[in-house]
Amino acid sequence: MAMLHTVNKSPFERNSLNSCLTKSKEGSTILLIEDAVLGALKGTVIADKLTTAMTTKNIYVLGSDLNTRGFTEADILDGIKVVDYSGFVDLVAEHANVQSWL
Amino acid sequence: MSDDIKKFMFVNTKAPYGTVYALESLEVVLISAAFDQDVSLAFCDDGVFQITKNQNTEGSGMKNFSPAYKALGDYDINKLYVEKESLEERGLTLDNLMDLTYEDEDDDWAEKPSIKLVTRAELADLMDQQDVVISS
Amino acid sequence: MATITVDGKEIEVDEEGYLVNLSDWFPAVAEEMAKIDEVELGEDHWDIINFLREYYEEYQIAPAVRVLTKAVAKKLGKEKGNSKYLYELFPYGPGKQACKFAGLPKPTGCV
Amino acid sequence: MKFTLLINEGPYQHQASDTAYQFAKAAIARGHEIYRVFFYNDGVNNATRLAIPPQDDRNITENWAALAKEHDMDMVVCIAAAQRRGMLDADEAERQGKDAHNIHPAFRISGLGQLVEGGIQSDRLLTFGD
Repeated sequence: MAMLHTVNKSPFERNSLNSCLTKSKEGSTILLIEDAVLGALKGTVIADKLTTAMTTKNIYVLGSDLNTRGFTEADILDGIKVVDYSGFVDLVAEHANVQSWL
Repeated sequence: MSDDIKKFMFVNTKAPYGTVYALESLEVVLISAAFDQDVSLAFCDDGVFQITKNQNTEGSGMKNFSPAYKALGDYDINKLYVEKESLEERGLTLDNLMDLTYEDEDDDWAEKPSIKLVTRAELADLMDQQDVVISS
Repeated sequence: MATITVDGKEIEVDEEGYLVNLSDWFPAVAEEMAKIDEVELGEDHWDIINFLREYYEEYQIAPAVRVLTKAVAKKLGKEKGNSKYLYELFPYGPGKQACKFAGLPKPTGCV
Repeated sequence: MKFTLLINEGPYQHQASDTAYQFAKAAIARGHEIYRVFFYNDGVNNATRLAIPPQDDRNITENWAALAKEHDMDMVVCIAAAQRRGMLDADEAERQGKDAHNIHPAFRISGLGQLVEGGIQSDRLLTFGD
């Protein structure tokens, strides 16, 4: 079982998504929560980086945090999957361990 | 599962003093030593600044907690992984870090370095092998 | 705030008898605290108190009891490096009572 | 599966406590057990019984307390972090000679060892912080 990483910072303000992308292994899963969901939007300066990351890693975003900030599934990059809190719980249960990039 | 020894890794990513995370994380680490688990520490990103030499807090009035890292060896915590790329990005080398050592019980108490320089890829592998990762 | 009187000086202590200001410590403070706790300080007590003060000076933390016993065993001999011996010297525990006499911060009771 | 949750931020200032709360509710609904919720760093402030949030906003402390009561959840506040920040229960207030205490009865004060023990006893330990 691979590892689950969570990130909760906007990548436009803090570096933790970058840290997570460079320090996670291929085949691992990254879940964007809280302000980090803003990094999933289309047309941003980090969109290419995420698209590249998606070729080797699974990227998810917490839907309720996206909605809370005024966005929906239609606004995010293709290939990023949306989960609700139940899906968050399942991701934690399915992966061998979890690391929160704070 | 509860009888097995688990692998705990404390991942330090933040600089000390600006926020309390480094100090309070070290407090957890010292307590974790009492539970006879397989404990290691990682220092990456700004976390490498936690163990720099010559910290002097006289002017800021804060408590200088850097000497406590030198006690980790006494607590049998002697796996301190420092990420090479994080050091380089910040213009640092191992010479900027404190000399952190432990005495090897199985080798006639020889003093050995606790710090191990690892690449980003090696650190990713180490994290992947843990049961519990507590980062701050 | 409670105080104890040592050599004619009033020294502030908290509810449990620990120093409020660690810089107030001098050897007679330990003697007075021990008198209050009905412990008579001998050379063996002072070995431990001095060890604790040196440890704190170097590392800025009070050692865990396990670390203390190991270090005492190494420095003062195996017969002294066990918790039974330390509890005989300091009936309320080396972590709490010896640290109090030595003028170290009060343990927060973390484990 | 058993989860231990570590919460490192206070209420309202940061979303961490809200996220952890929603996670805990969803995990329980999914049939998992929350073995322990451990409050550390400024997270200890989630345990205050004296906060008065506006009526049209959520009451984070009461939400946690209600969830804990309903599911018999163990909520632990780190004693060292709590003492630093002026969070005391009645016993601690008496022991320390303070004239007030502020910890909600749904929470208990204990040592950092409870976090490590939570990590040992649970299948997953999850950190919510900044």
